Amino acid sequence: MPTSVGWVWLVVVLPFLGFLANGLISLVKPQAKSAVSFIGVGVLVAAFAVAVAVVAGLSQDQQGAPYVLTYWSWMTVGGLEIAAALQVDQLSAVMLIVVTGVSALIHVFSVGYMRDDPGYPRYFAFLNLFVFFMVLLVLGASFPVMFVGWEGVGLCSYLLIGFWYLDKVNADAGKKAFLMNRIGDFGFLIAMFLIFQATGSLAFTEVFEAAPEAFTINGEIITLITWALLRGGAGKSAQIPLYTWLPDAMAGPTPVSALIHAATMVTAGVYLVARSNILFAMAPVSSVVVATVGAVTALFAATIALKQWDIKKVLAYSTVSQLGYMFLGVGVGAYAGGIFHLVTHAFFKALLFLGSGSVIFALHRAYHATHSHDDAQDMRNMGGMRKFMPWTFAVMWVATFAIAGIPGLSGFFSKDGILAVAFARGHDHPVFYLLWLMGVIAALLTAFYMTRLMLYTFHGPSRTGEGEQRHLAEAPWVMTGPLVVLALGSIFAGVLNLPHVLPNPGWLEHWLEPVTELSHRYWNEVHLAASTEWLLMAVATAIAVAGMAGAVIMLKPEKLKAAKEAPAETGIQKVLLKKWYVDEIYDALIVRPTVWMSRNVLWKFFDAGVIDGAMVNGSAWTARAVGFVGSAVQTGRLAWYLLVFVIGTLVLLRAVM
Amino acid sequence: MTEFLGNIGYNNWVLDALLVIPLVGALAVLSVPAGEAKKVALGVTLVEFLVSVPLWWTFQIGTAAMQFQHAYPWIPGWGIYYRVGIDGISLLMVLLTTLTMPLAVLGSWNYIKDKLCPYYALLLVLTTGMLGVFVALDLFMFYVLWEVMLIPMYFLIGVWGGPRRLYAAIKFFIYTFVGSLLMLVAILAIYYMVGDATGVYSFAYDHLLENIGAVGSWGFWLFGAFALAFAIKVPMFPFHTWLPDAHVEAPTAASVILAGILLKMGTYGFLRFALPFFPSEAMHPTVVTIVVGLAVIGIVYGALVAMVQPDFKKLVAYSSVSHLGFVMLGIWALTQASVAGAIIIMVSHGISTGALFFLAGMLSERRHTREIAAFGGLAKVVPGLAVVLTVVALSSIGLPGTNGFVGEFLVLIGSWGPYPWATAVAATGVIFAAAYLLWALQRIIYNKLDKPENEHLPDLSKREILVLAPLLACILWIGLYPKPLLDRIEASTEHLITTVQEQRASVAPTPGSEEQVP
Amino acid sequence: MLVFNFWFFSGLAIISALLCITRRSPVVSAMWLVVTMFSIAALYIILGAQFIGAIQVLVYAGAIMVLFLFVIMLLNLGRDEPTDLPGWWGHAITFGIGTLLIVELWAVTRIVPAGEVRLPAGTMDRVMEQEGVVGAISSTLFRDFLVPFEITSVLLLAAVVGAVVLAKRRI
Amino acid sequence: MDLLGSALAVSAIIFSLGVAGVLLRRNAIIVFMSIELMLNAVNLSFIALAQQLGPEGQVFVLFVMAVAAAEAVVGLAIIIAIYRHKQTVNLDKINLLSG
Repeated sequence: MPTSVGWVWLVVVLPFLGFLANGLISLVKPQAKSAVSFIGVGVLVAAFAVAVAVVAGLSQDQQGAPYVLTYWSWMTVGGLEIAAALQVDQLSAVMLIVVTGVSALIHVFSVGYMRDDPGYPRYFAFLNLFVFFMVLLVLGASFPVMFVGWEGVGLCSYLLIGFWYLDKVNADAGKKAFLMNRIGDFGFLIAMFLIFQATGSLAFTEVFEAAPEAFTINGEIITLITWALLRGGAGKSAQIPLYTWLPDAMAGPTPVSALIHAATMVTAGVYLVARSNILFAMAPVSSVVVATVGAVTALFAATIALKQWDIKKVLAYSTVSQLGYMFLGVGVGAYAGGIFHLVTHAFFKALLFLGSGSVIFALHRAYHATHSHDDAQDMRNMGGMRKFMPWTFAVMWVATFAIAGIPGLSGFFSKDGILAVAFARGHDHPVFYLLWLMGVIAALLTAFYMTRLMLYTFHGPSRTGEGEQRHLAEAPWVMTGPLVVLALGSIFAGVLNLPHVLPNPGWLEHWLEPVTELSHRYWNEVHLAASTEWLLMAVATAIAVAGMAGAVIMLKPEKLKAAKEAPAETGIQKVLLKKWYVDEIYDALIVRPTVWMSRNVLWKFFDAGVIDGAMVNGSAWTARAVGFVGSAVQTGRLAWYLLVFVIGTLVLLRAVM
Repeated sequence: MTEFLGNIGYNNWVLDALLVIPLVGALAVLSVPAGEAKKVALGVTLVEFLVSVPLWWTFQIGTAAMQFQHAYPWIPGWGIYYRVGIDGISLLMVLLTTLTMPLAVLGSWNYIKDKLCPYYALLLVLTTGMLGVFVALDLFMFYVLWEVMLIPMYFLIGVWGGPRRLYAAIKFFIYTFVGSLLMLVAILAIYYMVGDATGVYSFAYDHLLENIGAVGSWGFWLFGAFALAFAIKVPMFPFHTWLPDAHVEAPTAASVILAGILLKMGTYGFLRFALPFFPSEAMHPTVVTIVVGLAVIGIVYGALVAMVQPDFKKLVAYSSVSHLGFVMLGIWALTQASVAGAIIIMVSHGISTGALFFLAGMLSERRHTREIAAFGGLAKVVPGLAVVLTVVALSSIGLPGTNGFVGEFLVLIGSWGPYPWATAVAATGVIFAAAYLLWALQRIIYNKLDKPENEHLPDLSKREILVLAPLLACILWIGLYPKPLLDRIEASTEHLITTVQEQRASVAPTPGSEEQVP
Repeated sequence: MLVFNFWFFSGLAIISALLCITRRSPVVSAMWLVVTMFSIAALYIILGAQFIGAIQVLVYAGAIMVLFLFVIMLLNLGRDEPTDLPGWWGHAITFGIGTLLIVELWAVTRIVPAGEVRLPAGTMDRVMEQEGVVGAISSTLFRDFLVPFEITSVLLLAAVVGAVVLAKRRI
Repeated sequence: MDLLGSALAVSAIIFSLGVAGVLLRRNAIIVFMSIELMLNAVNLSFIALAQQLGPEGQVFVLFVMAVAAAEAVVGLAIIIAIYRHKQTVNLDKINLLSG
């Protein structure tokens, strides 16, 4: 084993130490902001450096077998053996770099974004804790260890969404996120139980090795397992039907949305499917379900994104939609493709979120200076921001081109890779053509709503108030710096995995080979003629351009009114704005009935009424009633007592004789 | 260290000392002025704890035999002996008890303001009772101590409790008493039946266990009596209504002890007596259906009802119903993992729920109410308390890395084999647990700080930190490295499972005949 | 002669007991009770328990009855009061129960002690000849029943204290 | 000459008279006297049986007398105490026991 791989525990421990230190500071001496920045960012940079070293060590190694580093025995009972162990292999390496890298950049950005917040140390403590759990998630060598990270990131997401906890909406959003995740985690748990029962182990290496013998292809068990895993993944990665928490999660600070709800945590579901690729490959039905869920989510979320006014909500639905692409990718067997889109998405979506954060930051500062209470996130209050924020404006356009799929940028290659495989699978079963079509339509919508976002925010006349405009300014360098780095990533990350028709194709695919090859024999090889591939790329380009052009032609930022004066929406626009009323439907069908039933039926009627009232206190009342009747005999007259006593004695005498 | 312990004959007197020290302490507490009572009580419980700690190391891992065992005649004419000994399961329960007691004393420090001497004396008597239940190896002694522990608890609730304390105390007492009287009848029945069959009339655990075959067809009734007594104590689903009342009215320390230790006696009783004595009855398909069904109903039902409680203590009380459902499921699944998990939950529920009750007590000390709606936004005012409350709540939710997860995970993964459907339903408990605790958490420490009374509450005092710190340490320790605990109970659980399986095979009628019964 | 005496005193005891419970005035009742006590003492002597007979006279006829009379006088109950006797139905019930009781008790006396626990005839007379009337009792009392005897003394002490506490106006 | 059976019969009759007295009378003092009658009746049977069963019977009579004395003392004291409160010794008027 290369020495540097042995250092991997440092990547886990460093953020945790940061959490401890910052947590302590937040309780003891919350005003020590410089120390917090130093520790918070420092541990992340160090962790990133170690991660790079670890991956470098791994890349020199030609074996391809994963390294499992066991530290201690966690749960060992009977046949169950779960070790606290980390696993370093090609897949976790990619994730490790993305997680620590993007995290480090976002930590730097946060130093500027959060500098005036009274909860500064608490913020960095939570952020460090999040990185700790995220790293644990990607490095865990078994399902339970991964689950630790899995739940842990959910916890941090909960804490950070509700960061400004004094507002009930934020606290609600945090709770909603945690609960939705828990619903998914239920599936994860069930999957673990099934896997353990079938293979007798929960460690990745052992499970995947045993899988071909333990399961029959398309068998009942494997299908159940993969459905349960999908449920877990859908919860974490905000797929239908568990996606509604993610847009609400935008209640947290914007860098948090960038880090947790765009770049890293929400991709855990994709990672889970990619990690368990052999299981999904052995259950083709489940794979189709994964792909369908992904495609439907991609399309559905994109429609909602069309009509949102909150800049972060647009990005949130865009994230849901892009995650749908990743699910589509891993669902059609393009595991490397899914991971590739995960990587590029981490760059351009983090960039979009941070850029929007930068805009919000500027607007918020302006409103703060004039004591206005307007919504700093509503695009109707923006417009013309390019004048004030040239850097942000530039990098945001880069990211928009990337996500829309303009050729040459990273998003084009990753999205095209997924769609190409989906199209090629159509050869096996026509349903994949449908999925492909949905992906293409979603791509069209993506290009449209992203251009809409850019137009409304940066172009046209400024709809910010006169007084505020004087206070609008570009963000400080700690914030723009990370933006530029991410922009470079958004542009060039595409070279990681170029299409087969270009030179040096499929580097990432090749790198991930040791992990994905387990499932190769269960999938038909993807055959796509070069001409078809070119054609698909041309279609994708046309779609992207059409979407963007459509937006430019159809939307008139000049006619938009500020949020206060805007007319109410009607018809389909309102339905879209209200997100197809899914939240309301869930509330009416699930949340309210459950609470109502718990309160009125289970508690007040059944618990207090039937069990406690009728049965417990009922028996007590019966005893009292008997006593009451019996006490009539107790007249208090001695003569009566004596008479009864004597008669009793007579009867006893009779009895003994 | 071991040498020193050997020189002073630690293993020979430790259990006796654990039972005697609190009693002596109780007398001492009664004889000092009221102002000194808590200090003396704290000293006694600390000594008790320190005496018990070396058990952890002198306990021999890897054997299921009862250790530190010895007996003195009590009423030898009737075969009644003072007979004590512990195995891995008792060991954890004993240590949990001795750890909880000093904290309970510290937690009552300012909360109890009148009749101090009797209060602390009762706490100490309670300690002896509880430890006695866990170490007794004589069924008569077990029964006596089981009742002994009831009396101090009755007074603790009835004298120092809340407004409805008498109702709660009497309900608690009578409810528990009904069950334990049935158990007494069952114990006597076993005593006579085994005595008649073997000619040796003795209440000794081993003797009765070896010859339990003598009860023949009475097994079902006797098992039923034991099971009812323990099920009430646990409490299992339909027998749980004494618990919320008792918890709500009891003073903080009593709530902690009630949740932390007393409830465990029910499950301990199942592990120690009901299952090994009556394996074929306990594992009869009908019984299994009932017990597992009730356990699962308890999990979901407890969680749903907890969700809508306006009173924080009541919420925690119902959450206990839910958690103890996991324990019952684990015990009945009878696999290594599930039984070990059940025991871990017993310990970790004691720690987490104990801490939750401490926190509830601290909140109500500050605000003189337990209504969740009376709080809000406390994280801003009392950040330390908020952090601790969050961590403890998360451990109760079963977040991986905390003690709650280890137990629940082991129970669920162990129970999946025998009862997949029940386990699947039980696993939904993790969702509901998150729902009720997070909702409560939000309404207490998050949301708007809109009540002026809440704006100037003091944060945790040093004493309160001292109470909570050991519990937090245990939460993380058991969550991250439960191996030492698992090691100590492994042999015992394995022994239990094999005993039950073997007995079941030997006692049960010839295979096949059971299936013929419609 | 002995038999005659026995029946004479038995009759006297029964008749005086009957009068004791039927006289209206407590003083008269007490007087008849004294007669009963004396008759029973005589029966004791006839039955060969001379010592107990003497004690009966001393303790009952002497001490206890004096106490009764003393209390009656203290409470001034000697004067005529409306009768406390119930009507005819009360008499009827009492008569019925009393008769039933006599019948049942008589039936009980039919259960004679088993032969093996009985002493040979005349044993008691022989013992009394050898040890004297008191000696026969004392050897049993102070050897076999020493502890109960001592406890009785404590009981009496407790009774004295109790009586003082109860009867005093204020302590 | 065996007077045992006759003595027991007499004892039974006196005992029954005692019981009848207790039932018949409301005057506490007379009820008390009736109780003394019953005790004496029992003593008589003890003495009668002592002839055949040994001197323990006589010893028991001594104990009964001691207890009777104690009982009389305490009982009469109670009557005095009650009289002081209620100005009566009629049991029907003393109904502290009624719930």
